[in-house]
Amino acid sequence: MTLYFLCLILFCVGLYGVLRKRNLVKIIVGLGIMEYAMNLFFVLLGYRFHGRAPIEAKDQDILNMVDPLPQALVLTSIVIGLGVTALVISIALRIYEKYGTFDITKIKRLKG
Amino acid sequence: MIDNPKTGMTLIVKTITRLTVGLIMLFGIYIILHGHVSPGGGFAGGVIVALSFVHLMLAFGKDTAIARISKNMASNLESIGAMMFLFIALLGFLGGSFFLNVFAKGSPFDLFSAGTIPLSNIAIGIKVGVGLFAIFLALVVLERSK
Amino acid sequence: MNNVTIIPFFVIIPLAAAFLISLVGRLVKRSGEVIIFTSSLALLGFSVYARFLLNSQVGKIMIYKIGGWMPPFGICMVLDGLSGFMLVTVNLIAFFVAVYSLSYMEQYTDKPKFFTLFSLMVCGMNGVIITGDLFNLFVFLEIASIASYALVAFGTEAEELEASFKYAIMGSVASAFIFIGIAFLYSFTSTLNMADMGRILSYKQNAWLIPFVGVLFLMGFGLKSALVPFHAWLPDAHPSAPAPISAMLSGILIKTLGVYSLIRIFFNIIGSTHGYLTILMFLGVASMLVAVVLALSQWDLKRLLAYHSISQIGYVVLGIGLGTPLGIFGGLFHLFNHSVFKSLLFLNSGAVDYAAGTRELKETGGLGKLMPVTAKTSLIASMSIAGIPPFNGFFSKAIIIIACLQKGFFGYAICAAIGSILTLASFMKVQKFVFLGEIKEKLKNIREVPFAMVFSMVCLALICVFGGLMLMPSLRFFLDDAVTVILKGTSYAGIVLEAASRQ
Amino acid sequence: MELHILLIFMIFAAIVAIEVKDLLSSVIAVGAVGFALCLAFLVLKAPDLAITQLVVEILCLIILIRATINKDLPLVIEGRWVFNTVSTLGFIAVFLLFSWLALKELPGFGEPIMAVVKKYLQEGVSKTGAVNIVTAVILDFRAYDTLGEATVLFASVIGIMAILRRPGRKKRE
Repeated sequence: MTLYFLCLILFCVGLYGVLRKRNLVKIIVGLGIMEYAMNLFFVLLGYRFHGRAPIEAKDQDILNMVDPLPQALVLTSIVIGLGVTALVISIALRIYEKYGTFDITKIKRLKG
Repeated sequence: MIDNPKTGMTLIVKTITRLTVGLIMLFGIYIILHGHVSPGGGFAGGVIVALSFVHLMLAFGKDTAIARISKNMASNLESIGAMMFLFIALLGFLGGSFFLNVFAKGSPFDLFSAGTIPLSNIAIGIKVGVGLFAIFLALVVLERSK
Repeated sequence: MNNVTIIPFFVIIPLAAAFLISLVGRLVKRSGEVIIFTSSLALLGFSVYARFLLNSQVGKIMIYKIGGWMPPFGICMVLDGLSGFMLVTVNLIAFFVAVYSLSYMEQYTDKPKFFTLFSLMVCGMNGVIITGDLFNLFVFLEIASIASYALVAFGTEAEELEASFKYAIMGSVASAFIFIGIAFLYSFTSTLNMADMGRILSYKQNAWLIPFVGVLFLMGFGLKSALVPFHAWLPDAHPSAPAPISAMLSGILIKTLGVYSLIRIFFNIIGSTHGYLTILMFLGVASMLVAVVLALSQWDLKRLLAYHSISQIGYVVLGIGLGTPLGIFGGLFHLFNHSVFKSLLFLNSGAVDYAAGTRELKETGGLGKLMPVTAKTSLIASMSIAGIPPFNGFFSKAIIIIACLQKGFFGYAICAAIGSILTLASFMKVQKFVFLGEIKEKLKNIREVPFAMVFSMVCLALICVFGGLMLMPSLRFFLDDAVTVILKGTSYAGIVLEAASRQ
Repeated sequence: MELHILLIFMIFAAIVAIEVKDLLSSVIAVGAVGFALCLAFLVLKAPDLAITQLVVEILCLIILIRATINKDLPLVIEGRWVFNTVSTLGFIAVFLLFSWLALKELPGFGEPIMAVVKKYLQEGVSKTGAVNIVTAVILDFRAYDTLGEATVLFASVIGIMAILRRPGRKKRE
């Protein structure tokens, strides 16, 4: 419960960065933090006390594993996050090439 | 290293890289192949393979890396990897359903087991490895050509 | 191999097309064009066929179990009245836009990449529509979004890159909210299948969780569909894209990713309560009025159209938010009509841009004589969007207004009428400045656009003219079945699970 | 307990990453968050995720550092956005308040319901042959998701190559 809440605070730190920072790299960093937080949140939801990693072993009981489904979904989500981050970085680099700055206030459309 | 692309980094870095880059790539391939019996899988292994190329490029400059795999070739290989995965999915129709695991499952804990899963891992590994390398190459080429 | 085998091909075809184009597009000349034309034609054929096939099914629902796993354990695809309706809409517009872009994209370099991304976008939208699994919906939503971020920046000019950056950031924030919402729902119900989730939610008690998740989804999908408090990215992103992509984005992307997903989740999974419907109606009316007022002061043709997209989405959301059969019917009908005429308008603006090289209203004029087809089709589309009687826009707007009156929301009905009048005003401005008046000196020697572009515009204009025929009893099943799915609400769960065990 | 420490460390590192003036420091701080996340995955018994997160983090850091190095490092000027900042903070406060209320109704930490998943655990090995249940889920039970995931990466690779190509338009004649 406290862990979930801390995780959402981390999410909000990222959200704050995305919404309020005036620098393209800072915005990307904020986005990355949001992605970390949401991945961690989902994995936290699947943790089980005294559980073990969801890999079968010959001499172990089957049913005391942690929930493997959130892990599978978060694997997907990490890759999606990587794709988005790389795409956004490449856009930011092209913008830098055009304007010579990462500062939003000097780029006309991104104001406001 | 950005100022002088021909030479790359210092001799120490180059020597270490020469020793380790093969090992890193081998480790990536190991992770891809053992995805169904141990942690890891196509994505993690693919990223490690991509990192081995990136490692090479950072140490020796981009020409050395491009000599091994060019951007067009990377792009084509990626499409082939994606097609392979789709093809594995379509193989399921042999058994009657999209994405059905049609092959024999074999015995658990073996390397050759789990039907189509290792094949999918290989397809994803190829795709991710060359795809991410293509991204990196495109970004570096952009920086150079300014 | 039975009837339901058709369903996965809505994803397989565009996916295979995308992979093939990126592989052979550079090597074989013109292969990209051939593949994109064939695949989008096939998709259109398949979607119409699937829609008719649906009529012969028990309960008008088709389930495809991927990998043969039963629904709560594997992913299933669900084709019901609503998905069938959306599939036909998406693939219809995608086909005409694909034909149009065969000629239009000559202005840009590297056409194979464009067609690859276009195919991926269509794949993402089809995937969102037919999936029956909540996380799968998220994945395909991301495919469509990422392809569209890249397509917005396809021209690689400064303003396109900026618009794309803004769009990508807003879109990713929206995705993050949706993901958190899915995480909450998964933890609460321990399933990801939409039907199973609906079943569990219907008996599990909670006070704050579902409203909170509802707000998360409302923010997420509201951002994707650009409802008014979340609309800031759209007027930049849609005009910056190449014209065919603007048509796709405004015509179908915001509806598929935004409105359709919103409907599916709010009506079929969470269950629509009075509170959600009120919020939806309020957002709808706000979008309708705010955006149309902003549109009046625009001088860039595509930017003006983009503001109208927000405004028209407002009508759709208002209709659906009413929650009555007639209101939902009007909302969905308007969704279809708006896809057609807004795509047509963006294609027109692309044609003007292609021929005249500008889309500033102050720099054009008198193009009507030089580009007769573009002028006439654009007149038809303008009258449709403004709700002039014989065209399709009139019927859907009239139905929404009548539904408002029926339920006693006189204020909303008046707002809808005012919005319609303001729309008419702003499109009279477009007609006056672009197609009527004196020809500017430097635009003297422009010609009508190539055949492929003319073909798409004429076909879409014909759909605008005859769109009202969909109200005829023999064709009404197309909309009626979609309305039925929404009205059945959370009994969706029972229907899907029952059909899954049967098929 | 170690999770609490890791999370608090991550929050501090994230705040540093957001607030520090120098871009390179910011990127390195976000790297710290990423590696802490990797450790958290290990503690949470998710080795697959830990490996993936680690390598993805390395790649992201290399790309981000190359993007920011040798570039001007402008001081991020702020000050006249007081109203906006306050309203953003207000929104975040409301968000956190309601999320607190909603979180109370979730099953407690460490006790997931695992209704559907039970079947994966029981039949995963016999039905798919894969010992690693996460792999069994992503490549068999939910392989369609993985196709989508591969497609996302494919889309972003093609998108990046499209964005970075030049020239973007042919010259008008």
